[in-house]
Amino acid sequence: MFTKAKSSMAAFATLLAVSSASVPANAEDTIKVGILHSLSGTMAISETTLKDAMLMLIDEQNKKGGLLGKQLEAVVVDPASDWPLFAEKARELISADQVSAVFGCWTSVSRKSVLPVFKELNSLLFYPVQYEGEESERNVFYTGAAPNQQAIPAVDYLMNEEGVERWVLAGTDYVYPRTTNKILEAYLKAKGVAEEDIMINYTPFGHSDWQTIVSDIKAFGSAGKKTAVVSTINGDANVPFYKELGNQGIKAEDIPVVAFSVGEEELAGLDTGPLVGHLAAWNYFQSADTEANAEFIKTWKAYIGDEKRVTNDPMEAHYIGFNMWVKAVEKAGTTDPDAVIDAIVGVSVPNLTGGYSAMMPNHHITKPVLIGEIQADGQFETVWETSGLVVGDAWSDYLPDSKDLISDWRKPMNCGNFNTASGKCLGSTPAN
Amino acid sequence: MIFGHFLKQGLASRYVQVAVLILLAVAVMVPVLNLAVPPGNPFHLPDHWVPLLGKYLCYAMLALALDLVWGFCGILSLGHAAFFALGGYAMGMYLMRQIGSRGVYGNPVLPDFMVFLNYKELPWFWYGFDNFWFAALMVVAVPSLLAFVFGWLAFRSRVAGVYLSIITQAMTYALLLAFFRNDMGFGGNNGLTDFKEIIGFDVSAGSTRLGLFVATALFLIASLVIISSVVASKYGKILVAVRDAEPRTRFIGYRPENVKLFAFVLSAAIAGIAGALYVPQVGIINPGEFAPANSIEVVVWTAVGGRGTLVGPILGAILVNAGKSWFTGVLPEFWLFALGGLFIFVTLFLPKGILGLIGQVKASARARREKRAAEQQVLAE
Amino acid sequence: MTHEIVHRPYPRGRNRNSPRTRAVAIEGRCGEGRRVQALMAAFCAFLVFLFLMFANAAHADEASVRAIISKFADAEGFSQVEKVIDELAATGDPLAVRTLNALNDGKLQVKRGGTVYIEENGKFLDPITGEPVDGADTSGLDKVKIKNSLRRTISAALSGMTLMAKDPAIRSQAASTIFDSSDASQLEALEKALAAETVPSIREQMEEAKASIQLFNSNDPAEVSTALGTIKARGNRAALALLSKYAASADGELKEQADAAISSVEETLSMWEAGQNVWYGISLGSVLFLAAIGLAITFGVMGVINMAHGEMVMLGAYTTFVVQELIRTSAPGLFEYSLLIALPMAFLVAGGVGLLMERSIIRFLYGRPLETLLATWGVSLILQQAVRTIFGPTNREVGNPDWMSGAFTLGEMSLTWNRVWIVCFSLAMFVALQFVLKKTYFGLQMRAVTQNRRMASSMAIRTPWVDAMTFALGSGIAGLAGVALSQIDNVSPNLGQSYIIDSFMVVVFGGVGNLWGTLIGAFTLGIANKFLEPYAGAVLGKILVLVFIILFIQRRPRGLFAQKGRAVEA
Amino acid sequence: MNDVMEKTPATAAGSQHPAQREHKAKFLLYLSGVSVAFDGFKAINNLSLFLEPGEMRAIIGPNGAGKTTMMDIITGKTRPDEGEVFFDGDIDLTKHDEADIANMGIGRKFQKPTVFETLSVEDNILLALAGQRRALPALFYRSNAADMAKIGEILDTVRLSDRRQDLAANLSHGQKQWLEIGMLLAQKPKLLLVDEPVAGMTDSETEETAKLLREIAREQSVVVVEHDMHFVRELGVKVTCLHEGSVLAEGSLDHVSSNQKVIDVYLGR
Repeated sequence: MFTKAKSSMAAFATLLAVSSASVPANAEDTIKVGILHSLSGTMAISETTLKDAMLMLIDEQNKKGGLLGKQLEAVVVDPASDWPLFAEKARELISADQVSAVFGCWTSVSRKSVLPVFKELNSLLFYPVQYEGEESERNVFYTGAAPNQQAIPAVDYLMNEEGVERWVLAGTDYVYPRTTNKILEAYLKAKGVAEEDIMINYTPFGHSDWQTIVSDIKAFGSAGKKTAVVSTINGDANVPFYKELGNQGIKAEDIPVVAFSVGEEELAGLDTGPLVGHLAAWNYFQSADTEANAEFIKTWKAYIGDEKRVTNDPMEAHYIGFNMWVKAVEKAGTTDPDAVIDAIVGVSVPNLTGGYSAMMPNHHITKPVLIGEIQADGQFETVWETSGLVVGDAWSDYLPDSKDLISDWRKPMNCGNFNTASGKCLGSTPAN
Repeated sequence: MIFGHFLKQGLASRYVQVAVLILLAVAVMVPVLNLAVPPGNPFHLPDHWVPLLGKYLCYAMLALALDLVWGFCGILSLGHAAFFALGGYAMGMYLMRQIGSRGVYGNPVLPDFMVFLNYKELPWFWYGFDNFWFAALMVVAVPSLLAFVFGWLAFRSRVAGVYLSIITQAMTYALLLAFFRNDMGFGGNNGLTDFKEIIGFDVSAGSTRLGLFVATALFLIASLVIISSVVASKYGKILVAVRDAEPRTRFIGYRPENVKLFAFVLSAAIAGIAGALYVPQVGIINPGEFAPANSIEVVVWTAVGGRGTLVGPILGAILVNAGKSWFTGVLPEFWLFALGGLFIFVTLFLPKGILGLIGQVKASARARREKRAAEQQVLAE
Repeated sequence: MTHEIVHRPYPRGRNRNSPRTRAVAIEGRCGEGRRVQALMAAFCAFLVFLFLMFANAAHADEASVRAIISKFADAEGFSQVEKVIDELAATGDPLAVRTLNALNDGKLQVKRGGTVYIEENGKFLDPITGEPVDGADTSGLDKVKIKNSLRRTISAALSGMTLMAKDPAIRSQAASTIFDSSDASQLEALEKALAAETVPSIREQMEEAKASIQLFNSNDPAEVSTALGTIKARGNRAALALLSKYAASADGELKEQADAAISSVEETLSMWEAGQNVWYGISLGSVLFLAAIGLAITFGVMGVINMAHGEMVMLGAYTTFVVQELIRTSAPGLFEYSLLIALPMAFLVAGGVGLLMERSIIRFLYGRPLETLLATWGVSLILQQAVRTIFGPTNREVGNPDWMSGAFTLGEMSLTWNRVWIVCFSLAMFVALQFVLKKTYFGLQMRAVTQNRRMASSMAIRTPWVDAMTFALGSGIAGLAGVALSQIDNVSPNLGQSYIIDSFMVVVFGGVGNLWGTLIGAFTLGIANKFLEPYAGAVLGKILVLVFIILFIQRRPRGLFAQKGRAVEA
Repeated sequence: MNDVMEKTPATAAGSQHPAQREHKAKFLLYLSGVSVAFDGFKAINNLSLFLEPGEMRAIIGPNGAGKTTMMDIITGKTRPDEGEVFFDGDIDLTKHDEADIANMGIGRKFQKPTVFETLSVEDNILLALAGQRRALPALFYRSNAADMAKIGEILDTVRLSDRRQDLAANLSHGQKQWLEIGMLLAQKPKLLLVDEPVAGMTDSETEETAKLLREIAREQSVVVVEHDMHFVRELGVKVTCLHEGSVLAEGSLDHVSSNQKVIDVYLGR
């Protein structure tokens, strides 16, 4: 019995030895960048593209001579759309692979899952997707849109340009739509929209039978007031939703739908003919007419080897985030997370829509907001944009519990949720 | 005395003895290799391995629990991850309450997600979860209760075989949908996360991790011994009897529904404990744990290791998950091919799993030995 | 008269100093004449009619329309484009129709300095005649951008111009646009068209459109009251919208009348709504049935728990995608038939994969149903990942042919064509399958094998062959379902996963081994789901249905259509 | 008041009638006017059967005569649509389920031998031994000499002593039949229902089995369903012939086999 136990222990030890030996000996020669996007499971549909975009950006940077005189090395892992696995893989990237920064996550839950890991191991996460806000962490940089960089301008546009008076807030039942709709509801009411002129509807993930809801929307829209749908419907559910809209003959002229989660990538699975004129609010469209964008699209198509592949907003967010990180590392002269966190605030890099985006002290960035209409070719045409850049707001001004909160990760405040009313930094004590 | 005999039965099996010894050794060696061996030494166990190994052991416990009902009672539950997740949620709720005013909104009572979803007060079902022992009770009670109600209904109406499998799947699917709803008050899709401390210890501290790991190993050992004892007792024989010929047991006067129900509830309770140990180690519990695919994966671990062998499922769970960790890091695109291939391979070529294979090899060796001995005897005569 | 127009409750955000105001004023005068004296109206209409005939014949006004159109070339921004549209609308000249349509479709190309072309299939056409322009200067052309509010302006402008179009469908469309918009500026054109209209149904529509304009622009209570009556008689959603809009700003007796009209229309609509719900339920049921029917064969008849069933559906959908891609690249003319071509292909592909599965895996596992569950789950993972590797993880576009697009109305119910066809398709499949099982030799063999394998094989039926073919049939049918589902859902590697649980629920609920059970089960669940949805919401509705199935199985462990007796208990 | 008095004897199944109750008490098993239908097919049609304590009865009849269904009714597996089923005088079997009925002392052997294949012969008998039937106490059961001795006795009776530690799956077909009978004996039933005990047995096994059943019948009542007329003759007991769910003839084997109707529907073919 004892010999058996001993031999298995030896086997275990060998296993450990093998695993630790697999860390390459030349680890010092490259700077490692972690890519944490699902390549399988339900989210692969959106995230695989971002993995490819990151590989392209790293490739391009290496062609330009790398960073701090070293080559960049991408470490790709697959968290398989499994949220605990996101945390496990993040830990592996930081502890075992010793990456200097991680670019990744799509869903809010994946971000929430890895958050404690980044805090504990003090590393950097660049999160490229529009999200619900209500968060500001020292170790995370939010390069996607906060609600005030997407939802509120879109509603303003509909209200002012289209004269919308009646609102359907339709979303998938998860935290991003819930929070966004709550903010919008508060905002609309502040603008004098009556309770009965707002309809809120939630559907499960991957909802595919939209007949009832679309006809409810139709009925809601026949009250004699101009009606619009604000859609926070997520990923997969959009295709059947839009197909049903098209078939039931809801035209953009009558009841426009403005979506916050539908980009070029999602439209690629759809015949957009019947959808022309429906709207999306983003900070980037592939149709943006700038040199930087043309260059980016060209590089992307060449990299992926497919002329039909499209670009989208989260890709631009990675583009901005990655360049910010590069610039901050150059500024700090090291990849040490603390130094980069100090250096990155205020860093400004060109975005793809012809301006510059800057990292703000609350770890959100400045972005222009564009409203685009769906075209028959699956692209968006910008019909409106903010005159200047909008600063990402971590804590919404329209929610009672967060309107007093601000975030500033510079010294001396160094706090992600500072309550201006009580003058205290709430929650966990800030890291030093 | 009576328990002593009960447990002695369980430890009679050679496999169980070996497994208990190995698990004890692991429970000792992991902290030693992690703390006492300096980093850089090839025998050092890196910090990030500790929660990973802990997770494997939790899965092993879940597979063990499934083996009790599937291996010994023929109930193929495709909803066992539901019990695991419910145990996890009970623990998660305790951990959420422990955050207290350290949440981002600084609300001393309400967890963050409730604050931004406009809850004014704590829902009633969150009461009591600030107390560890209450939560610990719920970890066992909630999955057991669900298993009891579900099993009582299903076994009494003699729903069996494939039908039972499919309605267990419906059960976990319904729970999945229900927990996804934000109106349920369990945090919706985001689930429960950002835990701070457990019974006063910082969850992200290395020592807490080691403590949780050792606790998991000990709970796994305890579950193994208990289940092994249950299976070796006369009750275990009735269980097998029900599996082999349910009408026969009924006509000699047993009530198969009660026999099954006890095993099902015990199994659910162990699954719940496994879930509760899992949550502080991985740092999140969300409705994804209820996904029917998760439950099916548990079945695969059990099948790979060897159904009805108790030790096999533990081995299977650890091997498959270690494989998953390795594949998703090294060859991410091929993970599903490998997993799918494994399913097919095991069902076609290893119907009794790895442990069954070992058993077969041994049996044939013994047969050969006996044959040779017999021949020699003949010769000697 | 003009006074009223300024006080329209909803000026629709248009600049009142725009040329539109002038047009409105002119119409107003004409309208006033109509009310003062009916004869005058006829005369007025007649005059304009003559004028238009003349204009059409002689192209006398072409130059002025062309001059306005050329202004598009230098219009900066949406507001200036809108002004040009308004100017065109003011002419009321049908010559502008082609240009406005092109503008609406994003086909109007311009260059600074007054160059305007319509671009169609790479050719550049004259904006008025539609003749190709020889030697068109195509360098530096820009598309005229439009947006939703402009599209509305365009359709309003077009409605006035097309009220007298040759095609009755276009006239009807124009009338209903005016009905929805209550655009007073169209009154004059409407009156003229009304006088000339010969088709009774369109006449009626035009009367309703006129009522809609009167409702918001008339000062005469009697006229408004008549208008209310006309609109109430129309009784649909659009009418309800007008009535609610009117009621919101009305008072006194007219408001009462409007409110009464609203509740009467609502009552009618709510009756239709119940019918609509049944239809939604039937259509959801047909989707469930399609997803489940293949499983009813592989699981229900053969007892194989085929977890890869969903992937067979997915393969069918991807086959449709491939067929459409081939058609797009090599024979675009066949697109309308793409689904018909895809059907046999999908059957063969999914059936082939099913055959392969049966021969290589499942045949070794007969009698071990729970093991087949594991092995087929493995197959499903491999197929999913294979599709992801080959076609990429993103959604693929499967287009709807024209006959699968749009909707028609039945009373106040709106039935979308794709759903109608899917319901028909699922019923046809049921009938065909019943025929195969009950009336063909293969079906006889199949039933013989499933009922008594030993007996069947001793009667010289090649049972392995029958097994393989039955499984292939079930898989092939799943593939057919994939073709249909590609029309309403995502075509992605996850497609199959989203249907597998529902399929099992349907088969188990309906009763294993019984196609009728599957049919009734699917439609029952579909309708139950749709009736629960408005009250409980989509999520809770689905949960309730699942709980119902779990409890139902307790009551009837063998489903809705269980065979009774001792044979099944053995 | 009057009403009730008048109606009672007519409607209620005679349990109130003192004479009938006494009549019932005489029998160990009392089936009267029993009918059951599956999907409209009458499997049992107005069947009456009375079995005295200590009696052994053979039931014969063609396929589909309702033999197995009758056993299902007695053991609580199938509920009759109408009729009375009483055991031991006053126990209404239609109100109890299989486990209850088994514990009252009715044992049943299936047509196809059903034993617990993956348990040893000894464990098979152990589980059947009369006594505690609840699940939880079984967790803490300890094997004891008394039980072991009983098992030994029974295994001797069914001639399986030398296979005591073998898995039941490894027994021959005939041995499985015997093991199943052994399990019935271990239950100590008052009544044994035995369905085709010699199907598929060799001649010598058949003879042994007949001997075994006769031994058993000394202490217990037995109902044997069998096709093998040779075997029935060997048993030498009262015979009931069923046809289409009701009793066609009853009496000694010679009496029954000379009945013209029996010859027509059963023996003649």
